[in-house]
Amino acid sequence: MSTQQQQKTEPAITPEIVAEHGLTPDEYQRVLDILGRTPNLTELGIFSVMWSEHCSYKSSKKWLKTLPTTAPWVIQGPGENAGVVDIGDGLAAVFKMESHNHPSFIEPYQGAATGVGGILRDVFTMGARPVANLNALRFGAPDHPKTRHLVSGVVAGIGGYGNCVGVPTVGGEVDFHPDYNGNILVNAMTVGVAPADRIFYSKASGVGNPVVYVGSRTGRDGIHGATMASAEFSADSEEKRPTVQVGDPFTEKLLIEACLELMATDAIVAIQDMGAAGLTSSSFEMASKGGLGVELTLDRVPMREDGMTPYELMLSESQERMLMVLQPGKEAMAEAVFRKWDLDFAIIGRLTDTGRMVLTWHGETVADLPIDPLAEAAPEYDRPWAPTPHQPVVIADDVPVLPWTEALVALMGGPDLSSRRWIWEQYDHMVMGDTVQRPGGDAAVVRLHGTDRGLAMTTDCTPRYVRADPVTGGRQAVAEAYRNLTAVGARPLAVTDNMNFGNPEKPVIMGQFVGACRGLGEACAALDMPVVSGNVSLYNETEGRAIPSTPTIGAIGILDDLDRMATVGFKAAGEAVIVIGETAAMRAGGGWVGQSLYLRDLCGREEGAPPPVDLEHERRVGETVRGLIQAGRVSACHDVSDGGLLVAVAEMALAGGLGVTLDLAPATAALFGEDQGRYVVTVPAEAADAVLSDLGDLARRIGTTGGEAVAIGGEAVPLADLRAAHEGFFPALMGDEIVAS
Amino acid sequence: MNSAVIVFPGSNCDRDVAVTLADVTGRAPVMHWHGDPDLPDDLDLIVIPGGFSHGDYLRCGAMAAHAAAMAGVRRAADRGVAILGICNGFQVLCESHLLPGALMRNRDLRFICRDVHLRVETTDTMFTAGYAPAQVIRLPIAHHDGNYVADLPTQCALEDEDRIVFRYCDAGGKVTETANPNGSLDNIAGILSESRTVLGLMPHPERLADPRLGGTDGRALFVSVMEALS
Amino acid sequence: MKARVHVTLKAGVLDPQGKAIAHALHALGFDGVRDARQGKVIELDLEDDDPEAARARIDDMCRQLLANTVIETYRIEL
Amino acid sequence: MKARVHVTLKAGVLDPQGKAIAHALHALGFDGVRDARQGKVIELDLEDDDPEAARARIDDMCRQLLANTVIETYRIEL
Ligand SMILES: Nc1ncnc2c1ncn2[C@@H]1O[C@H](COP(=O)(O)OP(=O)(O)O)[C@@H](O)[C@H]1O
Ligand SMILES: [Mg+2]
Repeated sequence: MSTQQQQKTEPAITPEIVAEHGLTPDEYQRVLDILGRTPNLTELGIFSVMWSEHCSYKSSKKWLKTLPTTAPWVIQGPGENAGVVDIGDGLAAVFKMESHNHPSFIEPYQGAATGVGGILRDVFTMGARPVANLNALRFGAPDHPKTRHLVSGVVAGIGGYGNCVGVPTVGGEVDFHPDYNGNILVNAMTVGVAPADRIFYSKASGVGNPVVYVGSRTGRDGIHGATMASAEFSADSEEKRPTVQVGDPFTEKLLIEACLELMATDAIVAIQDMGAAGLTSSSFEMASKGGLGVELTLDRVPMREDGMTPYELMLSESQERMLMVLQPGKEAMAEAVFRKWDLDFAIIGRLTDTGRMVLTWHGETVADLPIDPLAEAAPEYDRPWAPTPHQPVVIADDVPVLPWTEALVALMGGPDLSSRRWIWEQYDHMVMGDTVQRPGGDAAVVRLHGTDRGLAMTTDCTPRYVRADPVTGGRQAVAEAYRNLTAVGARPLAVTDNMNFGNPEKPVIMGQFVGACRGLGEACAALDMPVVSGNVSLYNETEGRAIPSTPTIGAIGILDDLDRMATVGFKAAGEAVIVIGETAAMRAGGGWVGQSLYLRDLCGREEGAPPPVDLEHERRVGETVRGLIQAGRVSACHDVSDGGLLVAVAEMALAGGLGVTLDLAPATAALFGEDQGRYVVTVPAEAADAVLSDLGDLARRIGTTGGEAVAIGGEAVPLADLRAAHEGFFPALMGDEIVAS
Repeated sequence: MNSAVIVFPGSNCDRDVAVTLADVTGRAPVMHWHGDPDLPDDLDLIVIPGGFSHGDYLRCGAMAAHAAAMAGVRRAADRGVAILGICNGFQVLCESHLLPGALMRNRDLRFICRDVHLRVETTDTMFTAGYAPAQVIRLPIAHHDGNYVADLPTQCALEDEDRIVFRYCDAGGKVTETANPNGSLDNIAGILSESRTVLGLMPHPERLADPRLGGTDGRALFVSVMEALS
Repeated sequence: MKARVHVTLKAGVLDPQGKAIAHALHALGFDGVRDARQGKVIELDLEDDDPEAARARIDDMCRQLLANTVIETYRIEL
Repeated sequence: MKARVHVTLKAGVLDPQGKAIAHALHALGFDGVRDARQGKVIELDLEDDDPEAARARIDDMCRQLLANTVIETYRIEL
């Protein structure tokens, strides 16, 4: 198609077209002010993606700015493709989490797969070799007609991509709740490792330097994906289906190897993956960060389909593509590397000093936009928000008492606490030969290749706490991540956050967001885990009903000596079982039942204030536990979270294949209350007294390992029964669901 | 002992097995690019590693079987050089007809990554001489297409010629249907060529060859080869 | 009664397998392969014997299970 | 020129995908599916225009790459 034809067929810009592009009349007026003329369709498309919620963070920016982001070990905080922290010995960990919620609901296999592909690119763009993937998943009720299909497709998609690329998927979390029925969450996290002094950034520099496109060809994939991720879901969203992208993990693997090979040279000035909003946001951001202009010759972009237009090229979300600025004269060498890996390579433009983005198509200018004004004028909203009303504290005595044996089996075999083996066995969690702690424990541990040190990693959030009290829930998500890292003996370093919320234009939802940010921020500050990267996904609603607010936290920590790593399972019979971290207030209160799984799943009451999180206490207990692990004084360690103390102990028993006799009164609130800031450890019998006397009031012995059951008083649940319930849930749910591929 | 690991686009256990080889033999293997037909001629062992060569598109191992380097592997095999195909490597060897049969999609259609028990069915090979006869070992599998099939004459030949090296079994060494993770014919997890110098297996011995990773049952395989060849 | 369902990717949807096949054919020296796409065929052996009823049922099967209508189209052959 | 290659499992080779499909159809309430088998179709877009020469070339492609003749058969459609 000739340029003229193409421009002739371009529609005139009407208010409808503006609205279809997700721009408000106000925002469109700003476009007119900046340009001093009417934009053409390509230009309008560029504005629409750059100013979408997804790319501009217009509703969330104000609050994200309040999060703590610095520490002496932070090399790069938010603002780049991923966060970077110094992990010693000249190495840096590079990590981030990102959502792919809407695409995964529409096409679970490809949606989840391309989510993994996208987050991997964010990490290797910065020069890091990806060493681990994690995923935090939220599905609707297990018995909802769509759930099985979604679980099957999402899990197969995550595995299909990660397994092929050869990066182990080592951890994550899964929740079910009916309020995710129409809007599931798929949050994917990648952790990579790079030499600390060879991190690559997206800031362009050097007027005249070539702008180079590498990777897969551009097709009409996911055009409008970024705007789709910013608009509320409606029942007719089925029609948006053809916009889902198909991932090609094989090409991604080649892209990783080729990029890392080129990164070992001095050819690259700046590099940026093409994620949401593809070529538009990658070129725009590189130029904008460098305070430069950019000129792109769009007809040089490698294309997969005939008849593509500049509009489509700029908005396509085809996967497995990267944009780079090279040192002059390095083009041939770079091209040879990409050709060796069978990847497309094209010089599509150059940097200029005009401060403008100029796009040409067969010799004609098809867009000409000022970069700084567009970036600076990006809308930023201070949306009205309403604080979340406080929930009453649920009185323990008001909660129905079920026999503890039945309650334990029901919880351990229920949707939220049952074993996730069915999921993680579909993920290659061992490839790369460094997985020291596989899925199933508190945090996964991946050895730093060729050393005796390890990175620990986890994802955590308890959405029912957040919904009931976003400040407490925000704190708790960080505190639980801190605890999971601590429980393996790691020193927590930093977090990435993935904020999944409903429609921010509703004050109640915005209030949840504001509260969660406050809680996260307080916890990150108190626990010395700055936020180094993150992602915001808003408008997670179906027919006006919002998901439970879900600020997922991904966190990493460092283990300086893998010989001093703790695991969950009981190790030997006759050892002392000790709970660490109970406060006098907890003892006096008898156990916090509000928002507990016991109350929700067994009594059908999702209510009350969530357990408070005392950050100072959290830190003190965490340091104590880490000290014990690092001193080699405990033989197993597990934090107490969902389900409470008895569930934690039962998980340790199952993991070790060894029973336990507890010296506790079988009081419901004490056994199943979800008071925070607690760990359970085991200590060899002869060393128990010393540990107890060292810890004083912070620790209490609650039992002894041994036997083949979890026993309290005269009653016992055989481990075999517990295991059958625990391992049985997922296979029973998913049994004959056909596998997506 | 001199070894080489063939690297295809999409191989992803190449480094893992190289680490094990370097550790066991004290000498790093040559990492040999798939497009190069000329393998070093002093090799004692060639490993075709796990992964997703060419994305496992079309059929696992089908495209890799035609790589230039595979011509070199074939020549080396004819000379009696030991060849070890692990997981995707096993699939490549079947597609190259260096081993008989084929590997199809797992019975339950899902990718499976877990430790399995294997019974050592023969120790009459340089790969398993270091194990005890009928020893039960634990190794990880991680595959989508490990369901071994072969026609009846092939199956009989494998059996009669003592060329079945590993079978999936339970912890006690019993070869049962429930211990079969992928539907493989006769619980077959690994087989030999007629010459007994080419071994293909689905489980990953290199993944449990380091105590830090939770076990060392795979290490004996590499030690056996090294002892047989040096 | 035998029936065949042909499932193919919609036009414009990336087909990594097809791409790889074309590439591999080229590498094997088969020139002149402009493009390759891979689809699947599902052969069903049905108890039905009324073609019209069967077609309607198979159409249901396709939409519910055999084809992923987000990215694939299907064609029924009786 | 367009060509289609149909690759199917040989009779007697157990087809896990087909079996799963039959099972899943049954679970969805579609009775009377006696059997299901899954095969592949590879659509080629070729520069050739002589059907006879093309057929011979495609036959080569099948034997070398597109089908695994240990377990599969193929049929070429021009
Ligand atoms: N989607 C998933 N992918 C991989 N591993 C998972 C997934 N969900 C849960 N797991 C693993 O299962 C174990 C239990 O998860 P969870 O109950 O969320 O742990 P915790 O309560 O300690 O945070 C962890 O090791 C976790 O990494
Ligand atoms: Mg935990």
